Order: sequence, then C-alpha cells, then structure tokens
Amino acid sequence: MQLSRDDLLAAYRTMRTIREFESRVHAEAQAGRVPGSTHLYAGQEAVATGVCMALREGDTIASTHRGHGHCIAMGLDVGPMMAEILGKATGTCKGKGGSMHIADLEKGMLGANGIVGGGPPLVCGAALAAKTLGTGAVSVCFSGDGAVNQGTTAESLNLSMVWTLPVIFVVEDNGWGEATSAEFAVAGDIVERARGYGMPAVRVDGLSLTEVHEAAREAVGRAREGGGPSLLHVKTERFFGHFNGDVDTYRSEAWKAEQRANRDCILRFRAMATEAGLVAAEDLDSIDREVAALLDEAVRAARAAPEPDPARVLTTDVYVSYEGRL
Amino acid sequence: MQLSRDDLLAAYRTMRTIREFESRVHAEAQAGRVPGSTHLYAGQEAVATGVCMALREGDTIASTHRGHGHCIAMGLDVGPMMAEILGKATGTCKGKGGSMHIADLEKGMLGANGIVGGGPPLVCGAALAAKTLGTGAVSVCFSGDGAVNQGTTAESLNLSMVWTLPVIFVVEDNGWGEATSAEFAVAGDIVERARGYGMPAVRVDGLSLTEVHEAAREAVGRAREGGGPSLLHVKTERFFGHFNGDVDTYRSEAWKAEQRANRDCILRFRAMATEAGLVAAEDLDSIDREVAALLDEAVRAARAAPEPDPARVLTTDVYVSYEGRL
Amino acid sequence: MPQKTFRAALNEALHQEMAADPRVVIFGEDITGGVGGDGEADAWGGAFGVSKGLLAKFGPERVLDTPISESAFVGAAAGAALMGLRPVVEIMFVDFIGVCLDQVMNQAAKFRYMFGGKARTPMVLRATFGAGARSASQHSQALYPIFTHIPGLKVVVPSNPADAKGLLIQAIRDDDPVIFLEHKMLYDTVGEVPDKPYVTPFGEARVVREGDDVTIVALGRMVGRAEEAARTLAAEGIQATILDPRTTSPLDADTILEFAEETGRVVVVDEANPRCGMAADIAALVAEEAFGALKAPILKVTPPHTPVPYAPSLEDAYLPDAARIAEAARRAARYQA
Amino acid sequence: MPQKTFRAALNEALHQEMAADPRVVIFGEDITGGVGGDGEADAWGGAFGVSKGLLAKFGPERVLDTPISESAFVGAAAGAALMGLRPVVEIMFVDFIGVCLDQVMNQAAKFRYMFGGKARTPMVLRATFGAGARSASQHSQALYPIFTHIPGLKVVVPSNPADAKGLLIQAIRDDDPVIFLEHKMLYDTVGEVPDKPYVTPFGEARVVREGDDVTIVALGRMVGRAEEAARTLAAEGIQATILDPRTTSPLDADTILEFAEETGRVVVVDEANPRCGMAADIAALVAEEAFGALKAPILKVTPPHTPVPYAPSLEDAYLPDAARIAEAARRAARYQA
Ligand SMILES: Cc1ncc(C[n+]2csc(CCOP(=O)(O)OP(=O)(O)O)c2C)c(N)n1
Ligand SMILES: Cc1ncc(C[n+]2csc(CCOP(=O)(O)OP(=O)(O)O)c2C)c(N)n1
Ligand SMILES: [Mg+2]
Ligand SMILES: [Mg+2]
Repeated sequence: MQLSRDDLLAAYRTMRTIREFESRVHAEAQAGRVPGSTHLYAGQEAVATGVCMALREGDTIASTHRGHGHCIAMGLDVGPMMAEILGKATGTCKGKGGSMHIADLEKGMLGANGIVGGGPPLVCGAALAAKTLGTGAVSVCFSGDGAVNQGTTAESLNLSMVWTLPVIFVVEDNGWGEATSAEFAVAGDIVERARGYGMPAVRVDGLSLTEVHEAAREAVGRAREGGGPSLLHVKTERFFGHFNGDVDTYRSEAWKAEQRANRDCILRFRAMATEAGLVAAEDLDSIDREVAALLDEAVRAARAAPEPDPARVLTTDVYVSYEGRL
Repeated sequence: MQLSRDDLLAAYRTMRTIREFESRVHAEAQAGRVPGSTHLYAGQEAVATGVCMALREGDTIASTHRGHGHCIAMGLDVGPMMAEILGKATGTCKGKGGSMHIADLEKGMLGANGIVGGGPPLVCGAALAAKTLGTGAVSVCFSGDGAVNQGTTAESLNLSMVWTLPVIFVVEDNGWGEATSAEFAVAGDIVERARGYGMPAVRVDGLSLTEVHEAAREAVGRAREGGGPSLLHVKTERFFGHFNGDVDTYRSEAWKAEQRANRDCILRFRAMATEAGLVAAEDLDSIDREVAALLDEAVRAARAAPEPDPARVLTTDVYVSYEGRL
Repeated sequence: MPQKTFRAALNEALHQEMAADPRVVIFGEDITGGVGGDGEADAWGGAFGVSKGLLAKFGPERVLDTPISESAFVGAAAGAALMGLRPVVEIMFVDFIGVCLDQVMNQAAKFRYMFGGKARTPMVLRATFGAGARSASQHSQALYPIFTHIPGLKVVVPSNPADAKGLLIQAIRDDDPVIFLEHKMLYDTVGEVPDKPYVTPFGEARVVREGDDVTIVALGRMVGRAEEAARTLAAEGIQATILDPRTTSPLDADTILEFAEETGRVVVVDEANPRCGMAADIAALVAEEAFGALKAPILKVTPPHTPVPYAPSLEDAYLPDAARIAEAARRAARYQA
Repeated sequence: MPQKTFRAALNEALHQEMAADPRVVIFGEDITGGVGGDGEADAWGGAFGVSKGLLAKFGPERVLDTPISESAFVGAAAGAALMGLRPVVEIMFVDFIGVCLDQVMNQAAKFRYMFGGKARTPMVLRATFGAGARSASQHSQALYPIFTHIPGLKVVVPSNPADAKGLLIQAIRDDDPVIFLEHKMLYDTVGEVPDKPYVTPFGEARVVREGDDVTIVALGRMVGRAEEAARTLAAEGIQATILDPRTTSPLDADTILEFAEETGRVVVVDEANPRCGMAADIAALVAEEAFGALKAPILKVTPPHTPVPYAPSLEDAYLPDAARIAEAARRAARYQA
C-alpha cells in the first residue's frame, strides 16, 4: 500500500523531530546540562516512525533505554521530554524518571526501560489486557539486538504464541549492544529464532521508512485480527556512541564516516521521496525549519524550568496509597 | 556404531536399576516414609542411560527435579541416594538436600535442581572450566519440555554457541510440565528453536536406548573435538504423576494404561536385544534379580539409618569458612 | 460463623472478586492444570488447589495457564495492570522469584515513581512460602524481607483463614502491586470466615491477645506458635501481648510501638532468615522509637543463617518453635537492668 | 605509599590475582568491549574501566565478553566454580540482579548446604551500586540487604581504595561465593594502596576513628560522609567513633558491640533503603546484645522508602549526607533518658 503525500510528510516530520531532538540532547549533554546518561536514537528514526505510523489510538508500545525516538513517534511532547532529561519539575515524569524512564500511558507509551529485555513481558500483558477487554488494540515491543539474548525475550516470544496475543516484536538491530557487536553476541539468526516458536518473522531494511512501515502494517493487521504475534528483525544504524559518555573507539572513524554518509535513513527518505516526485524538497526543508524552532523552544523552556522540590515531591508517587512510612 | 554385548548388559542394568529404584521410592512414599516430594524418572530410563553411556570420567551433567535416573546413570550409589530421600544422615548429602538436590561432584553429577531451568547456565560454566583447563571434558544438561520455556535455557543455548562450549542440551520431552501439556506450553518446535541459534539439533526416539546413545555419542564427539554445543530433543514418557502427591487425573486411565503397555523403553529394549539375539533373556532376568537385591539392601539400610543430628549439623556446610554468626 | 480452611478462604476471595470485577484475571503455571490432556480439566486448580473451580466459572479468557516462564508472565501481569486489568498472578513457590525478580523490583514496583505518578499497577503476585513441608532449600524460603525492602511493593503475610480472605480481597482491590504470601503449612488450618466479601486493611496489625508482661510480634505461621508459647507462659504467670502485623509493608509501626511502650519488653519472632530480616526490621524500629520505655533487650527468634534443610530432624530444629519463643519471652519478661 | 584510585586498585587486584592463579577467569558484558568492531580492542575494559588491560595480558580464553544474558553467565560462573575455576563475573549494575538472582540465591549460595558440604563455589560477582550518578531508579540501588539476607553468600562493600584492593583479593581467594559491590561514585577517589598483593580479611570492621561520645557505623560511600560529619561534630566537642564493617556478611558483630557498649550511643548510616536494610540489621544486633550499655535510642540514617529519583535536587535529598548524619549523632550524643 502506497503512503499518501500527507503520510510521507508526517513521517518525515517525525523522523526529523527525533533527529533534531537527539542532536539537541547531545549538545546539552556536551555542555554538561544533562545530569544522567542518555542513549541517542539518531540513525534509527525510520524504525520507530515506520512502526508507530501503523498504530492507532489505544495501541501501546514498550520501549528501551534508547527510547526518545519511540516517545516522539508515539506523539509525546518534546518540551516535557527535554525537561525530563534535564531533570526538571516540568518533565514528562516530573524529573523523577529521566531519559531512561520517559512514559506516557495515555499515549500508549509504557515507558523507556533501563533494563535490557524489560519490555517483552510488559507487551504480553498490555496485549492480554487488550484481548481480555476486547479493545482490538495491539502492543509493540521495541528492543535491540542485544536484548534478543535476554531470557525475557525468548519467554515472551513463547508466551505470546501460547496465548495468541496481539503483539509485534520489533528488533532494532543496530549491530551493537554497548561496545559488543551483534556479530559476536547473537548466535544464529534472529528471524530463525522467532520461527522456532512458530512465529511469523521477517527481515526488514531499517533504512527504508516505507519498508519498515509496510512490514509493520502487515504484522499489526494480523495481530489485530487475532492472528497472533510477529517479529520484525530490522537492520538499522546507531549514529552516536552507546551513551553520551561513550568515546566509541571500537568503531573506526572511517567506518563511522561511511555510516553517516551512506546509511542515513533520513537522507535515504529525502532522496526516495523527492526523486520519485512524491514530495518537494522545499516541503521537507520547511518541516526542518519548523522542527528546529520547536526544539529551540523545548530546550529554552527546559533550561529555564525549575528543579523539582524535594520537600514537596521526594516521597510522593511511590504508592497510590500507603498506610505506612516512606 | 554397534553396542557390544557388555555395553548392552550394562545399559540394561542401569535402566533396570533406575526403574527399580523409582518403584521403591514410590513404595516408600506411599508408605509415608519419604518426608518430602519426589519426582520419579520411571519411563525415561533410556534417556539418562543412553546419554551417560557416551560420557567418560571427568565429564559432567546438570540434572533436574526429576534427577534420580541421572544420578544412577552417572554411577551414584543407590544406598546413600535412598537414605538421602528418606532424610537420613547417611544420605548422599547427609540428609540436607533430599530428592531434589542429590549431587556428587566427584562423579560429575552437579546436582538435581529444584529450579526448572536452573541447569543450563551451570553446564555452560562446567564446560567453560573444561575448556579453560583443557581437560577435554564435556558437560550435559538434562532438562524437560517445560524447561525449554524458561529464559535460562534460551540464554544458555546462545552463550554456549558464542563461547563454542562443549555442551550437550538433552531435552527430555515427556509431554508434560507438571499438569500442563507440552502441546499447550511449547510453541513451535524445539529442534527449530535450537537451529535458530545455529546449533546442531536432532529429534530422538527416547524409547530406543540405542538411538539415544547414538545421537549422544555424535553430539559428545563433536563437543569434545571443539565443535561446540548440540541439542537433542528426546521424546519420552513419564509413567507416574508429576510428583508423589499428584493424582494425575489430567491423563485418562486408558491413556496411561496404553502408555505403560506400549511405550515402555525397558520392554522395548528387552524385545530389541533378545529378538536380535544380542543378549539372552536369562541374562536380563538375572540382572533383574541382582538389581532387586541391591535395592532391597538400599531400602533396608536407608530405613535403619539415623536422622541427622541438628545439634551437630544444622549449621555446618553453609560456608567453607565464615567469620560471622550462623 | 462458617468454618473454612485457609485454602478455601482464598479460593472464595478469588471467586468473589472475579465475579465482582471483570478486570480481575488470574494466571500462572497449572492454575487450572490439565490443558492438552485427555483427562480432567482444571485438574490441579493451582499446585495447592487455591484456584480450583475458577476455570469453570470464569472461562479460559480470565483463568489462564502459562508456560514455565515466570519472567514473561509476571511481567505480563505488570503490563496488563498498567493497561486496565487487575491480574492475580501466581508463582507456585516464592523461591522462584529469583528467575523473575526484575519484573517485580524494577518494573512493577517502580513504574509509578519513575513515571512521575502517572502509572497504577494493580497486580497481585501470589506465592507460597515457608518451611515445614520437607521441601528443602529451594522450596521453603520466606523471602518477604526482600520484598519489604523494595519501595513500591506492598507485602502481605496472613496468619489465619479470615485474614487470608480479607487481605486477598484488599490486595485485589488495591491500586498498588501487592506480594501476597501464603504459608504452605497453613492451607489446611481452619477458622471462622464470613461468607460475604470483606476487606482487611493493610498496615493494621491484629492484636491477637493482650498481656502486660511482654510483647511478642509474630508473622504468618509464627503467630500460631507464639500463641502456643503464650499459653505456656500464662501458666507460669507471664502475660504476653501478641501482635500480628499481617502486612510487612506497610507496617503498622504505631501499634507495635504502642505495645512496646506498654510492656517495655519485646520479642520478635520471624520465620525468615535473620540477617536484614523482619525480626531485625521491627527490632530496629522499636530500638529507635520506643527506647525510652524499654526495660529489656529486644530479642529475636529466627532460624539460623542457613538454607532450609531437608531432613525432618533438621528442618524442625531450623524453625522457631513455641519452646524457643517462650524461652525468649521469659528472658525478656524477667530481665533486670 | 603510592596513591591510587579505587578503580586502579581494583584493576591491580585483578591483574595480580590472574597472574598468580591460572584458574582465575573474568567475564561479563563489555568486560573488554569492541569484539567484532574494526576499532580499538578492549575499548571499554568494563563499563567502568575496571578490567582494562586484562585482555592483553591474559588473552581471550581468560577474559571473556558475554551476550546480554546475566542468568546464563552468572550461572556459568557458579558452574565453573564448582568445576575448578575461580571466576570473577561482572554484572554492570547491581540493579540487574533481578534478571539473574536465582543463579545466585538458589544455586551458588546453596550448593554447599544442599549437597551436604561437598561443593565449593569460589566465585566473585562484581557489580556497581549506589546513587549519586543521576542514573535514576533502575541503575542506582544498593541492594546489599538482599544479598546479606541470603545464607551462603558473602557480601563486600568497600569504602576506600586500599580496602577495595585487599577485599577483592580476599574475595578471589575465598572458597565461598562473594558478592563484591563497588560504589560507582567512589571509582575516582584516591588513597594509599600498597603495590604488592595483600588480603583484607572478611568480617573485620575497620575502626575509622575513635571517639567516646557516639559510635557511627557506616558502609561504602557513607563512610566518607560519616567522617565529614565527625569533623563537624568534633568542632562542637562531640567525639565520634566511626566503624566501617567492610563486609555485611560476615558482619563483625564483636567490634560493633564493643564500641556500642563503650559509647552507649549508636547511629547507623546506610545508603540502602530502610526496610529490612543494613541499618536495621545492625541496630537490631545492638538492641539485643548491647542493650544494657545503651544510653540513647539507636538512630538510623537512611534514604526514604522510595526508589532513587533522577533529578539532582531529588537525588541529593534522597541520600544521607553529612548534615543528616551529624544531626543524628548530635541527638544520640545529647540524649538524656
Ligand atoms: C539486564 C541488563 N543488562 C545490561 C544492561 C546494560 N546495558 C544497557 S544498554 C545495553 C546494550 C543493549 O543493546 P541493544 O539491545 O542492542 O540496544 P541498543 O543499545 O543497541 O539500542 C546494555 C548491555 C542493562 N541495562 N540491563
Ligand atoms: C522456576 C521454576 N518454576 C516452576 C517450578 C515448579 N515445577 C517443578 S517441575 C515443573 C515442571 C517441569 O516440567 P519439565 O521441564 O517438562 O520436566 P518434567 O517434570 O516433565 O521432568 C514445574 C513447573 C520450578 N521448580 N521452578
Ligand atoms: Mg543494539
Ligand atoms: Mg516434561
């Protein structure tokens, strides 16, 4: 199914927003304004964008430590996100969570997650809720090539098959789990692993927004109709080091330069969409400007926002109710 | 490779010893003399026997809650085993472990294990030790069809491939994990799961001692030569309920009768070996009598043995050394 | 009032709450049992029979068997709770928490705080615990100190059938993640249990008996043993108060402190291992906040710092019994500065 | 004596023990880093650089990277230890214990007991712990109370570079499973560290300073904060003893009780959460065994019963600091019955 011009523009806006968000976070971190660690999604934009375009209201996702892109693709506001990362009271999580725990349940975003492999069980539950309550919703688990070796992933593949859950496992294979390559750490083949559970699984080019979207659309459709889970093994690229403090010396400078030049999903999208005459370069340029302005404001507001007041909020939000001491 | 007559007689003796041991444990349990739970191995004898015949001194195995058969196949003495199950001071573990924790490291038996999926990581370590120390030993992990859904199994399949470890995963598929059938709980195919990790894997008829042995011999040989891990998916039969208190109503009486009549690995072995003229029925019968006598004595001694004395041993064996209070 | 077993009380609570609220679902290994066989359906109704009969009433959409994958299905409970269900998930023995602690400790327990108060995770994790069944080291632990240590969890340890029912109903209706621990040696104990649904609030200790000479705080199966000890002591002229906190988190500090101050002598009995355990937790509370009223050392009665042994002779010696409790209470009551 | 960082002291201990004993192997995620890339080998040397340089010295057979599979490789350490290696295994953050606790709690810790004394499991599990790095709820926990609770484990929490080295060497030479916890905020702290290998024994508290008015027991990073508090107090005329237990299991009860009796006033400072934590554990010990000498309530200084927050303002308030410690010590020292 061909994406409409509006779809393409919306997809581009999402990808561009993620890229711009991450470059601003990177700059804030370099300037010492990010208190904790962040893991940047730059390079992988087509994955979150292509997948989440296939979702509708009520659908849910579980994310990872590298969650900003998933948040933005699910429609979270970049202002509070930036404030959260800067540890401010106006943040998405009031400054309590930080980069690795941004969540917005109302938007179906069940949280970034600091535990590798933390998400797969959660989507099984979200999908079970959808099934039990008959909402017709599906749940998507984003996780990395590193996370496929965590036992929770294997257990969840099996459980989702046994319970015929409306789940889509999206494995974003950026080739690295921290400083360890997937080539070393992942024995066999991720698609074959899923098929070992009898699960439909395909390999997808994560540099192609349309290919990602098409694969996601098919898997989401199957899940929504009661056809059970699927897995997408998406090859993608991580542009920055693993986290903001990673000097990333395990990949050569030449390799990284080549990656940026030739394996940038946003450049590919621009080329594809403009060369095919689907959208005009100026339209994309104007989106770029709008996104830059949006992020200017997000950063400005986040920097200006107050820190949370411990006297007021240190011990709130632990429980809904608690007849004991905190 | 054809098994010699001596091998066949030894195999038969092992299988018969296991069967007899389990029927004695069953009787002791029925009579209220087994303090805790036991999980009987009856019906699966060809698996432990066929696999462990392929091992040599220095090789190791990890076992499960259903461990008596593995212990006997590794050469543990039935006397102390029976005493252990009866909770006596003369037991293999001085009465501290019970049925689910019988171990004998000197015989390469790393322990029965009360945790489903507890064993797979342990064999990775035993195999790593063999590899690092250059002993040429291999390590076998026995586990059930239920255990394949535990995350530790998946992680260990991958780790053993990544580290090229001399490990053999033997999945004893008796069709049930407690009262839940493998048909329900195991999505996909166990052999395909292993292949998803790039691991050699075969399906094996667990009612055939020779087929089990042949498959094990091949896998052990490959492991010993540095060829890395393998998985054997062995179809077998559990004759008793899951544990001594299980009324086993989820399988019909007709089904169980048919199982005992037609799917008994010991009966099959007798038929195969005698019909092919490899051994004489009388030889087998005399083994039966010797085994019965052995077990008579084991039960007698175990019943007569003293309970462990708490004043002396309750707090020993926690640590090798401890400058603190127990 | 009708007499019911601890098991029946729990079963009734599950039936009533599932009937009352369609969002309540239950799952775990063999929670029905028999799936895929040609024999009886719901053959087990849970390894200890607590969920028996739910399948027939509420169907396989709300009563689900699982593979042996505790991380996946306990995490699924957390995810389902976030999205509007009220799952009651069972791990057969609390000892198995080792394979799935992350989903409890880092996920369910922390969602609300990490997400700035936006999440509710109304799940109940049920598990059996405790020694006495000759189940050896990996099937006999108490482990509630671990859960009690973790902020974001509530932890329930009922000691009798009536509390079991009321506390389980409260757990299911509660909007926070609750660890609900059932002592396997209590399942067959009998007590008065009202038929109707009712809640027993969290964080309210039960005053089991009152006496002026010494305050004994005990949990779970140890409550009964403390009562036994108190009868012995009474015959000797020592009157003991017994408090059963019922929930270790929240803990009813006020009631404990009140009676600690009244008697000035405190004994804490706990089946968990001693180091960083509940006995230490309660003793430390008293030592900080009721110090001025104390007339004697705060004594702890616990198992030793060892795993649970298998042999009956050893396991019996491992567990605190009425004699040891009475002896500690005597020492506390008679202590002279 | 040479000055070294906490990190360098640990690195030196690993180098020396690996050189001394071919059975010592080390593994974990990114323990070298760079496997499979076209850049630098041993690029990370562990997420915090503690294992840097081991690969070049001891080769990939003894210095192994792993997939992200903590259960498998922590369990592998246990299995390897049973079979004659002395593995040092790293889980980057102790918070990750949730995905692999079983292999520690039910396997490594219990082998010896369950097997009737036949097993030795000489493994070391290294992990970072602690708050202060703005790492939020899932990367900042202390969690040693959980390990301390479990019989069969030894638990080490060094507070300074010299102890870090001596305790790590002891851990590697020790025949029992050891949990070795490194506070991530201490890696860059500097202290005198002898060049030669040496062991710091387990179960021997360090007397950091002596003073007659109050005894402060503190662990890990809290030792430095207690020292800061003691300086403030000294200026006010209150002289504090500071004890650093160094290992929580075994715990040097004798030294703690000795000083508790001497001063009669005790404050316990702990970075772990308060419920069933180390502060409670130590306070309960004192309340039972030094009661007769106590002149004041035993005060605990800990974080609140909440997860670790992200924002610096909140995290700073979460952690006990010198001011809170000093205030507690003042209260204890001045308390009049
Ligand atoms: C259980 C657990 N183990 C280890 C880590 C440390 N860690 C954080 S991210 C990461 C790598 C994850 O790799 P991958 O899944 O490929 O995701 P990517 O970083 O490439 O997006 C590791 C090892 C963790 N957070 N949780
Ligand atoms: C982690 C864990 N979960 C659950 C159990 C309870 N349990 C004991 S045996 C068993 C079934 C195991 O099935 P399988 O692996 O097929 O072995 P079998 O009993 O058939 O030999 C279960 C669920 C356990 N011991 N450990
Ligand atoms: Mg990756
Ligand atoms: Mg089975």
